[in-house]
Amino acid sequence: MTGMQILFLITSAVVLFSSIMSVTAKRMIHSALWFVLALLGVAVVFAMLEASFFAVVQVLVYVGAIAILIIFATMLTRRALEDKGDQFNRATLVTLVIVSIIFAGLVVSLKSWAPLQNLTSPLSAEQLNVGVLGLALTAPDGFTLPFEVTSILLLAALIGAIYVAYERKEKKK
Amino acid sequence: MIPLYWYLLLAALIFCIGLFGVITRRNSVGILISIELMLNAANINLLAFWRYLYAETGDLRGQVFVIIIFVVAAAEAAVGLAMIISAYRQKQTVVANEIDTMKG
Amino acid sequence: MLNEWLYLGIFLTIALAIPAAALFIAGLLSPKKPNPIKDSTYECGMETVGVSWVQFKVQYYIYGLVFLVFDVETVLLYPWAVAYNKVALYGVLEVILFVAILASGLLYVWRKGALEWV
Amino acid sequence: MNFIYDPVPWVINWLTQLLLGWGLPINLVNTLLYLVGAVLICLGAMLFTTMLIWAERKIGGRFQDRLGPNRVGPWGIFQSIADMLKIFTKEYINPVGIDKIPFNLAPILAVAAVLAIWAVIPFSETVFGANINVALLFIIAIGGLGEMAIILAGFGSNNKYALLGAFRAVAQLISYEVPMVIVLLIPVMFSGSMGLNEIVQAQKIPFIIYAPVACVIFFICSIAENGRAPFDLIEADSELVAGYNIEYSGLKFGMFFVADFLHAFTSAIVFTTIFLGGWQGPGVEQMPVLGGAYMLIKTLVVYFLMLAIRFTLPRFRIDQMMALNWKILTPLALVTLLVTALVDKSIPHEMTLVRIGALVIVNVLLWLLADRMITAYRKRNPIQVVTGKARPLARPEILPVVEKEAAQ
Repeated sequence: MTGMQILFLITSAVVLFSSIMSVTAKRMIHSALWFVLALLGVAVVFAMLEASFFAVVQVLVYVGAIAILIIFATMLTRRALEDKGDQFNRATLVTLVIVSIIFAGLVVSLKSWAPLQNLTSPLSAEQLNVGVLGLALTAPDGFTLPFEVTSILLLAALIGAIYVAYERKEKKK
Repeated sequence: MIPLYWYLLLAALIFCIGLFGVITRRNSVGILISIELMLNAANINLLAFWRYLYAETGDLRGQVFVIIIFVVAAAEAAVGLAMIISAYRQKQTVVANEIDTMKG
Repeated sequence: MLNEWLYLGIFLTIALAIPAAALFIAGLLSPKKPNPIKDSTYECGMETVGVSWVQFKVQYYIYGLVFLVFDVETVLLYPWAVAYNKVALYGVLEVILFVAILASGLLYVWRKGALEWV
Repeated sequence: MNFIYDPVPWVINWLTQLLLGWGLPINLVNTLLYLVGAVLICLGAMLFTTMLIWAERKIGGRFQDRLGPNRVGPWGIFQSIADMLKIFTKEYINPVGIDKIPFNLAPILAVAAVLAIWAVIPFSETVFGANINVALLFIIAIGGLGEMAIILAGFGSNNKYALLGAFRAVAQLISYEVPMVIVLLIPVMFSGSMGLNEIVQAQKIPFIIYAPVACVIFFICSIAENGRAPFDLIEADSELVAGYNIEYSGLKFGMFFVADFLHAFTSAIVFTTIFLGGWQGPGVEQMPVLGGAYMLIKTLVVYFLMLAIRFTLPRFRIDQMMALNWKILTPLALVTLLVTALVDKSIPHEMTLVRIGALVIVNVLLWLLADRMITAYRKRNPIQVVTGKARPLARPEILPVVEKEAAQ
């Protein structure tokens, strides 16, 4: 047991606990806050993988933007969320069984995958250089198309979401 | 050091928790949160595989994929929440089962 | 590299621990004499009406939305900015296209009047 | 290594040797030293805040033609310490219906989110904390935790005004994050790294000369992120009861206060590091300790500028503030980024003077263009001045004769 491993186990425990709480919490705002904790834990996992850029982006995008958006939406749909009554539908038990089976299947398939046994320590990536990623994203023979497509995706999301969510004043009257 | 399958196990667990939430939650915001958890699990997997298999070769596909997942997650949250707000405005509910106007 | 993150982790823990410790000490030092009037919700002396969960307007969500999109977009530009000295003119033009696509989104939101605080 | 020229690494070296001499493993020694450093910086920053509060009140008093604190000690210098002693013994009031954990977590998180920035700041060439390669993004990301603290405070308080204040605050903070994140791309472009050490090292000529427009945008945004006047809608006393921290009392309220003042100073430090060259200055190579002094002087100048703005400008209305952000700063930041990238790429790096000249000219042109456009817009849509009848005077006879005639 090295220090890294202990740290990893603690982080995973936090992530798992908070994600369980976030899918079971009764009040939606609590659910969102547990979700934030889970996201921070995942950011620590990214930092352990020495993917520092992604650890920071995780905090910036997920905690700083997506979680806040979710909390805003929770507030906007507040009246329906008096949180009385059941938070789960009738399929809870069945789903639990199904999910357990899927998890068991995943574990079995992991066990039976031979190359995995050799992968016990990460490759030595000196210090993940963000610039290499940037160069690859904009080089003509790199990932130019995905890069531009993401911008179109974001544009579509922006326009679509505004179109759906924004109410004109005339409509109100 | 940490073996790769620890990361994979963690990702699998988070994915299953998220899946459970997606199927059982009645509140549609809750469903969205669960989906985001599943996307996070996928991200852990991608980065772990990149780190253990490709970090030395300069192969960046894993990272590019993670970036795209970030963008997809953001877009999904934006549009999904906008639709929930819109549905709430018309039906005064966010329970997924009750938003069924699309049903023929 | 991991050493730096170790320092950062220690620093974050300490940064959380010191205010927590200060609050704890102050909690020991301070008097505790609660009474119902003191503990009631403060609304300038008025009686509290209704639950504290008031309905918010959609404008907050709109700002959050535009922020989310631009935040993600800019974060994607950071790797490019780090590699800026090495990219060719092609890379710069590509980023201009990237930004222009998103700026058209901002223009749409603006024209739609969704940026006004009403 | 000489003690006079560079004291901090000297002490660290000495301590390391001492601890190693006791037979401790090197990893443990490093961890211990990290711990000591973190505690020293955090405590130092928080105690420094008491001095900042005094300085701010004193300077604010001078700006507004008052004396400011002047009773406790010479020039009232111990006023904050007296205040601190008082606030430590104040009662915590836990209002009914609060959500215990978020309510108590919020003040801690608010301070921690500001303190965390100090972990990545290079104080001089040899004294720096975590030299991570994404420090710049880290600073912005940690600001997100501050927003989380505000949300926690707002919804934990079980008070509709707190919630409303929290949401207005978060709307402001996230909005001003957009132009800030965009203009921070420019220093990253010039230095080719997101690490603050590299950014400072690249600033033989400070980036404020390369990119003045970006610098101004960043300055405005960091004032807005602090929630200081003219962007102090977060605590607009006359509009919202007191913002998100209305239900807090005792040191829990004090923590928000500390976070606020510390945040102002911290953004002055960040501004200095990113745009004013941090510890760079004449003679730093020979004597690294000078770098710390330069850093402090620059930071204090920036901080004084922030105070001057705070104590002289009136508050924005929330719609004006949002319009300033989304309709002026964000488009301007995008255009500045693209133009800077294009101009800088088209001029070879060897021609330093030409490059700087071109960048400065482009920036000035951008500024003039933005100014022209705003003026033209204002001409087309003039500000509606709300006027009404003057209030009747209680004693009209005291009016000077001229005004009396005008009134009739």
